[in-house]
Amino acid sequence: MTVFVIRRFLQSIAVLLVTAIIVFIGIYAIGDPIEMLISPDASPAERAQVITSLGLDKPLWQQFLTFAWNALHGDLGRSFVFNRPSISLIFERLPATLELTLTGLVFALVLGIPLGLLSGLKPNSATDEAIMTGSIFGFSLPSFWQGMMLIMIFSVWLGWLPSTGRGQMGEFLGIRSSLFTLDGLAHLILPAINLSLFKLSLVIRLTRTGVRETLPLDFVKFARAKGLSEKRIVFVHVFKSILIPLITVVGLELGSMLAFAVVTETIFAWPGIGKLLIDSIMRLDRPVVVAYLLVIVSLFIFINFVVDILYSLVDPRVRLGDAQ
Amino acid sequence: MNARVSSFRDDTLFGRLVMGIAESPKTVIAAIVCIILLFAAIVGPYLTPQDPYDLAVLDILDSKLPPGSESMDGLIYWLGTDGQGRDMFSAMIYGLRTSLGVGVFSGVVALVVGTVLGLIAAYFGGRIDALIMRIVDLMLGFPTILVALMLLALLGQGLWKVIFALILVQWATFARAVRSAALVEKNKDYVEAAVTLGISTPRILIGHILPNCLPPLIVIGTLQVAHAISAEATLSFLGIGLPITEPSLGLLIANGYQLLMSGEYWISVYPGLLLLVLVFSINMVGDRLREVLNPRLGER
Amino acid sequence: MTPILEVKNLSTHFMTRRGVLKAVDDVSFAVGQREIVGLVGESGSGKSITGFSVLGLVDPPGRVVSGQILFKGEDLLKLSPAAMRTIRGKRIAMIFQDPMMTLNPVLSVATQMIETVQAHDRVSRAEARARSRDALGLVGIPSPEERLDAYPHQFSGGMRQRVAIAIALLHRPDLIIADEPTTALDVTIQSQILFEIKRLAAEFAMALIWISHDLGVVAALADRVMVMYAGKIVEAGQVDGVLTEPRHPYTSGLLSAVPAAVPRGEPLRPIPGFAPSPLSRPSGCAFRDRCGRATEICATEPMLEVAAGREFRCFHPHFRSAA
Amino acid sequence: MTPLVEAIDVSRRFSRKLDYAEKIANLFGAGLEEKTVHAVDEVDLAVHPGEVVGLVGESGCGKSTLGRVMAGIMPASGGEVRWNGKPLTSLEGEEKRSMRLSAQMIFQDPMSTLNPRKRVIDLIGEAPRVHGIVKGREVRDYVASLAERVGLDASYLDRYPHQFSGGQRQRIGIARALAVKPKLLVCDESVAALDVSIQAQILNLFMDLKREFGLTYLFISHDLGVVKHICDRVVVMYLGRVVESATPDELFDDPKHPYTQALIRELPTVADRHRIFTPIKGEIPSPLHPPPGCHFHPRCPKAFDRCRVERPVLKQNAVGHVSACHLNDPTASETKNVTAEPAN
Amino acid sequence: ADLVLGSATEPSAIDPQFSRTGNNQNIAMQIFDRLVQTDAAINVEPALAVSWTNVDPLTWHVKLREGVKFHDGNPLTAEDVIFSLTRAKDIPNSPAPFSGNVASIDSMKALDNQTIEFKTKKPTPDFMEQIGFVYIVEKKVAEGASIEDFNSGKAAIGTGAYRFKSWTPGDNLVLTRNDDFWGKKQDFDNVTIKFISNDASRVAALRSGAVDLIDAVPPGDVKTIEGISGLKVFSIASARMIYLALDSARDKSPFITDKDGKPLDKNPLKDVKVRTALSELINRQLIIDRILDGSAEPAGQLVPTGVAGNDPSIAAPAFNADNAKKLLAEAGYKDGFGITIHTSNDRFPGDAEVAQALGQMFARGGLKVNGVVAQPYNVYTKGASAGEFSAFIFSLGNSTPTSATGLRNLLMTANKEAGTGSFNRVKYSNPAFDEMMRTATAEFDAKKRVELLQKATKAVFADVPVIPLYWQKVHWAGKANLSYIANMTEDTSATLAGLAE
Ligand SMILES: Nc1ncnc2c1ncn2[C@@H]1O[C@H](COP(=O)(O)OP(=O)(O)OP(=O)(O)O)[C@@H](O)[C@H]1O
Ligand SMILES: Nc1ncnc2c1ncn2[C@@H]1O[C@H](COP(=O)(O)OP(=O)(O)OP(=O)(O)O)[C@@H](O)[C@H]1O
Ligand SMILES: [Mg+2]
Ligand SMILES: [Mg+2]
Repeated sequence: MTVFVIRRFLQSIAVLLVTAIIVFIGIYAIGDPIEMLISPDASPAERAQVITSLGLDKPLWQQFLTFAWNALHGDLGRSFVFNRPSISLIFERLPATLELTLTGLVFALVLGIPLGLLSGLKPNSATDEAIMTGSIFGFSLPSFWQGMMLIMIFSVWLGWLPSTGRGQMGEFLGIRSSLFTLDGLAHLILPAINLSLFKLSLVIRLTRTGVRETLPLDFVKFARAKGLSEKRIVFVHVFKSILIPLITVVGLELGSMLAFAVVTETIFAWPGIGKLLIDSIMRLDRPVVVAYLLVIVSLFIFINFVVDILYSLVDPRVRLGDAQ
Repeated sequence: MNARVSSFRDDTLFGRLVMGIAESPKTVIAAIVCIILLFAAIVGPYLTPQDPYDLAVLDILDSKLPPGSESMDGLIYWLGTDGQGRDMFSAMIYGLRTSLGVGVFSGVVALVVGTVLGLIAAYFGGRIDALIMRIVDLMLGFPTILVALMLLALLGQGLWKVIFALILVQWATFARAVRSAALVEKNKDYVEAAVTLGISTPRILIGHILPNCLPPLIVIGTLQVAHAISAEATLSFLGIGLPITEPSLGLLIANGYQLLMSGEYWISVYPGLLLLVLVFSINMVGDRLREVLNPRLGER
Repeated sequence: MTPILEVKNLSTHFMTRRGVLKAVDDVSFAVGQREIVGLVGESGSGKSITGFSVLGLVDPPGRVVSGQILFKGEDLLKLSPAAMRTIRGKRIAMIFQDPMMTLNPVLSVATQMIETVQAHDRVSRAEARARSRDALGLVGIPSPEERLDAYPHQFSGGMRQRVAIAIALLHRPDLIIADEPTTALDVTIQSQILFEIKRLAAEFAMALIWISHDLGVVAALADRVMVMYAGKIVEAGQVDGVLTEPRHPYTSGLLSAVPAAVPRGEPLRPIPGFAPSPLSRPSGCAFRDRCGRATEICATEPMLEVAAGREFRCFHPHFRSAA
Repeated sequence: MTPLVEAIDVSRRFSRKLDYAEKIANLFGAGLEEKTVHAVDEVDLAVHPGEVVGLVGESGCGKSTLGRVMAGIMPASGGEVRWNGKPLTSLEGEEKRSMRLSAQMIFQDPMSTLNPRKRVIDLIGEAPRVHGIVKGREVRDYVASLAERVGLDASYLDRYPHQFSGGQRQRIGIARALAVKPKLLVCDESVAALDVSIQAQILNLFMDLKREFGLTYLFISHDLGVVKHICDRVVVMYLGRVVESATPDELFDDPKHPYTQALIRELPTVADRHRIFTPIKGEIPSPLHPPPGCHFHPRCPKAFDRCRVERPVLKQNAVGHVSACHLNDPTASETKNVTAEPAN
Repeated sequence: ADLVLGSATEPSAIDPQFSRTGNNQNIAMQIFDRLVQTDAAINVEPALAVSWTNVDPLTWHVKLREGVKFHDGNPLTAEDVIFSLTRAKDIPNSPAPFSGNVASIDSMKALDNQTIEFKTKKPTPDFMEQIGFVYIVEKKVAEGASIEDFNSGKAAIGTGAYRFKSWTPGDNLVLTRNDDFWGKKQDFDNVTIKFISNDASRVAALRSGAVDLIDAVPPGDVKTIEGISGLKVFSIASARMIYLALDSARDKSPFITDKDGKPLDKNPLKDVKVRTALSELINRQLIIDRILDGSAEPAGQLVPTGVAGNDPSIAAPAFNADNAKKLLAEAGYKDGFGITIHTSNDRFPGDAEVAQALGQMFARGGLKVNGVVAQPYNVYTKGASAGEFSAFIFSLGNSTPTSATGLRNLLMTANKEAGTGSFNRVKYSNPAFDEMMRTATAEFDAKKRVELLQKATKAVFADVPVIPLYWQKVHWAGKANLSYIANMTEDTSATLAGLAE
């Protein structure tokens, strides 16, 4: 166990190091942060002052070493734009994104799995056709377009739901979240749908495929021969067998939803990290981009770690250390 | 004996696929649509009344004309024009070409790369697995936008760079998906049997394990093509995609979507519909392929 | 004695792309209460499919196309799915042929056993578990309590088979269809299982259809034996009769193919030729191409002859004199 | 003569390593422990060219595992396997490849060893094609002829495994192994699922191949009748160890080990109808916790104190007949009557 | 009444001196005040300073407004002003500091509570325009306060029309009315500023009633919004000039080719005739009508009418293809040459579209347009500053009362020491113009200064240093019961909004 954790940990450090290096070089290649930060009528003297104060006058490798040294001491640098520790900027906005992402994910799973099962159990029926056709809409149009349509339909024309911002927050068990107020929920619905439409389709399709592939297997037949109810066969025998691809995808998608909530957050003016990220990239606010990536990559590492554990829980054949 | 053998010659994999598609009318339609669209994309330049990429033939005087309008030089814009005075029909055919190219090509390359790496990771395990999977973690963490922007800055603008960026961000998804499926498959006895028969590792990976990992892969793959097309659109929407003078379907949609509300619907809606039809038919065919490829389901 | 299971003119066909495959073709038989019936025959002759047909578990594209399956007088083919479910596992249990594929690899043995108990009886989990453990013990799984929580792939082939048998025994059903249940077991375990099965069958008044290739086991266990060939039952009768004085040439061919029939090391005597492909069976007696006694008349379908507790389909049966 | 394949003191352990989840659980005091199964426990076994060695034994006693190890599919965890006198671990490159092909295994569980997405023609034909045994165009004929030899109709070649009956699948497995022209065949319950006629046909085929090409067999089976018929030597295993080895005549006429005796007693034959089974009593030991001393002692009617503590070693009883039982140990024979438990 | 304002930009900090960029100032101007402020046409108005006198070329006396109170009730004193102006140059890590604004101060002294005496390092005629725009904070509060103290509101104590209530970065900022405000009483009790960066979403938010007023209305939506009853648009042509910069200083230019796309070893853009020709090939009005939906005024110089320095005699160059072709022929490019136009695509509305339209027009004029390359601003500026482009589109927003700053930064010869030409990306150099600018900026007499600036403008634009395209119109839109003062400086602030009569 310890060996394993240490190994993963060292690997992760390497990954994070590489991430930081790529970002440093990448941002350097993209452009000059000064150009983005400075006011349009700044004098050369002001410019020089800013460059020195942000440490951008030093060679890149030196900037990197300074960063790495500070990072080792738990300091991921201060945002050029906000002059605040980039990590606190990220953690300040992470809850909003988590809330959105998790809601979207739950939405995708809670709706996607039953629909997928339904359509997999009754292949080629009208229900199946309807579900499968419907699910295509979920991913055939770019999500910015879908988001705009949601706003147009539900906010502008029907006036049912608010279209921007995060809404009121409530507190429950010490967690502040907009999930706990009606107003907050109302604000959450549209962006969560927007974010989850693609995943929803994916979950539906994966579930359906899994069901279709699993149903003809002998153990399902044996389960029937044991007189199990169809419900148990579907929800235990079939479902557990299709969990592996589902878990993989959910793990992947949870991460990617987090990482790519950018579009949704921009359109719905959701105060999350996606928005912060795109702004930071566009303004070349390197410390924030680096810190963000370190956080997200760590998150991916963690999610994949959990997914690996789940694999071995779900399918006992995986990761069976058989040799001594 | 030989006569009997040859009577089953049509029963090749390809034959199966064709038969399988032919048996489902809606898939036939979808396949035909796919082929038509593919054809249109390939011979596009010969079909369109205008070369929408040639600035010299565009005229802003013709911009934002509604469908059916007549241009200054007598041409009818059946689907209207965009903000630059491009004939929407021509722009869509050209855009289809780009979108299909970007979506399918990046999807396929990412699929191949991801699949190979995922299989290798699952099969060999240990350090190789760790290395590949950590790279996957890293790639998954990198936002498409940042990757695209870096490539744009490093390599400049262009179709191939966008494709490259999309490959870079997509392969990891495939790798992870394949690995998870292959982890289960590699422990199955048929793999052992193949090893016993002295079949080389690449062959086992590709010829034995992979086919059994295909179902989720095809689902993700067909979806990913759609995803790549919209990702390209999103990149273009964010201004880091294709050259603006050579709009893809996604870019057309992105350019037009702000105008939806002001009544100039055609700039966004028609390319949107085309994209929908395209993705729809690709997925129909993909779904059917998956069923046909499964011997237990195909036999019907 | 009223039979507990009566199958009448059962035909199960697979509608494949290359034509109709008649896996079970007009099969009729009856199993009495407490009766142990052995079902032997050519591999691929439709034994397993017959079993699946009884339980209504034929996979598409297969379908029971005609016939009746009367279980205690009730036609199973007419039952609603819900009613059928109360019969499966509870009143009729089946042990599948391929032990690895029948157990769900991702569920522990305990789960798979407990769910079977709870599917039919309202009992607590703990009680279901206790029953499962006892059943495992019954089929000779060592330290059953511990093994209960293992997963199928951690068992050897024979152990998996025993688990499947244990699952079938959980409800003490009226009828067990056992599809080659002891093929993977060594004789000591086999003896133990046969012993238990026989005891349980007597004790709980179970009837048994025992599908097997091992004529020795069938001889030892069964009261009656049925011989299948190419989708049809070609001979049936008391064990003593069929295995000592076979009427049908296929049966006699089988008997002379066992290793014990020739001296050690000598070539064995298989029945010459191949079974016809089930897709293109010739009309008439399917065995005629391989039969030394075949004549012109064998090109027509032989009728079922019933005489002195023996049934067979042959124009040229062996009789004591002829054997 | 050097044996074709030889196991020297071979062991194979399966340790079920704890996975992360369990390890994490352990941090919270779940107390899960690593379990080790000694599937094969210090076995010596030599198979000479052209010989047919039968391997019988209880289910789960490690026959398949030993077969796998000897066929070079599974590495041994202890001891050494020699192929033509050379340790398997020392083989490299071409030598290794040719050894690999020369030792083929017919697996016990036919369905799971057949790739569900491959057709029979590919299942059987792939290996000979990639190894250049036949050329692309001839594959179908080659496969068809193999199929015929194992009694499969050539019209089945384009089907998928799930479309076959159990016995048919087993025959596909046999044809597949034969397709690469091996020298050693490890037949793991290869004929158990076959009806006796096909079984006879396959056994004849095996014997023909032995005669024609000097094929060597390690024949794992529960069916003592078959074993008796075709084997030159029979090895009896119990819980990972070899307990007896002799020629079939010796073994069947004069079994020395109580387990062998039980096996032979329980062998059902067609002649024996409606018999009363008398299973061996006693707890069947678990390979996870093998009993100390002689593994068989908990079920042995003749067990005595020494059996519970001391592992019996293989001793020669007659020429070519060895067994591992304290009863056959002359030094112990005096005490045996004294301490033997009353047979139950 | 309350106001909910949807804003495209958001501040990076509440500290008013942290960054001089517009997004921060928009917020700062509601909470804090400056010594002077500008009206809609960028004319200087007294704010915290009521009067200022130029005692001698190096000495200024500034009189503060009486009775001004900070939000915490303390009165504004000269000390606070001196503190603020000192603080302005050493805000740590400020990305856009005010240090330039206070660079000319040599010393400061409070003559009394309400009067300050400034000494400058050298004669500085526009002294008030420099220091006047620095926000005044309260010494007692701001001394030693960190950026977090401002963000949390602890130090966000100003004299402005609104009090700071809360800020949720990325989401909203809440203000309440300051009833003790020295100026005009505000109409709104509470103001919520929602940050909605996406244009379409912002418009949708207005249309769905989620916000009352929005800024940066996309030109394409103006007509639609005007057509919706209950909504109203407020527009003005801003002082932001959009121009096409030409690589006119170098002998070879990277994206200039011959007709066949092969690099040209001459740079036609060096020739003023060519530059004039290019300018005349552009149909500015057509671009404005078709691409920008009318949201611009054609430009022929840096600042529009109304801003000091504008020379009414310079009209926007008229579209004249024939003359342009003639000029090209005279310059020796009868058959044209190849050119690539670079542009940003996220900097101002329609930037990429305009570039394409320019491409079309050049192509029609006989040039070979090799491409129109649009890049995000961050990538684009780097290339533009590094001289990687030949013809590229940029904008310059003028937020000072005269054109002096703009002219100095954009067109004077680049010189670090002198602080001139900091945005002169094409390294244009015109010594005569430089000299005229130097005289103009040294002139204390305001009227004369403007005249000198006009003269310099006239002289330099005759040389076509850049091709001015248009001044962008900016729009705000709101509910019909609101009023908003559309302003050239593009400020979005609740102080500019009110209830319509
Ligand atoms: N899913 C299927 N599709 C097509 N044919 C099938 C299918 N399942 C079984 N068959 C065919 O049906 C016939 C009867 O099969 P069945 O499994 O009943 O044989 P069996 O008598 O049990 O043989 P064995 O003793 O070898 O198990 C075989 O010819 C087999 O090929
Ligand atoms: N992959 C594995 N992981 C853990 N234990 C295993 C594994 N494979 C086999 N075993 C264990 O090793 C022992 C020997 O198994 P093996 O398959 O060799 O038995 P066998 O003699 O072939 O039995 P059978 O006659 O039932 O096939 C069994 O106890 C089994 O549980
Ligand atoms: Mg069967
Ligand atoms: Mg085995």
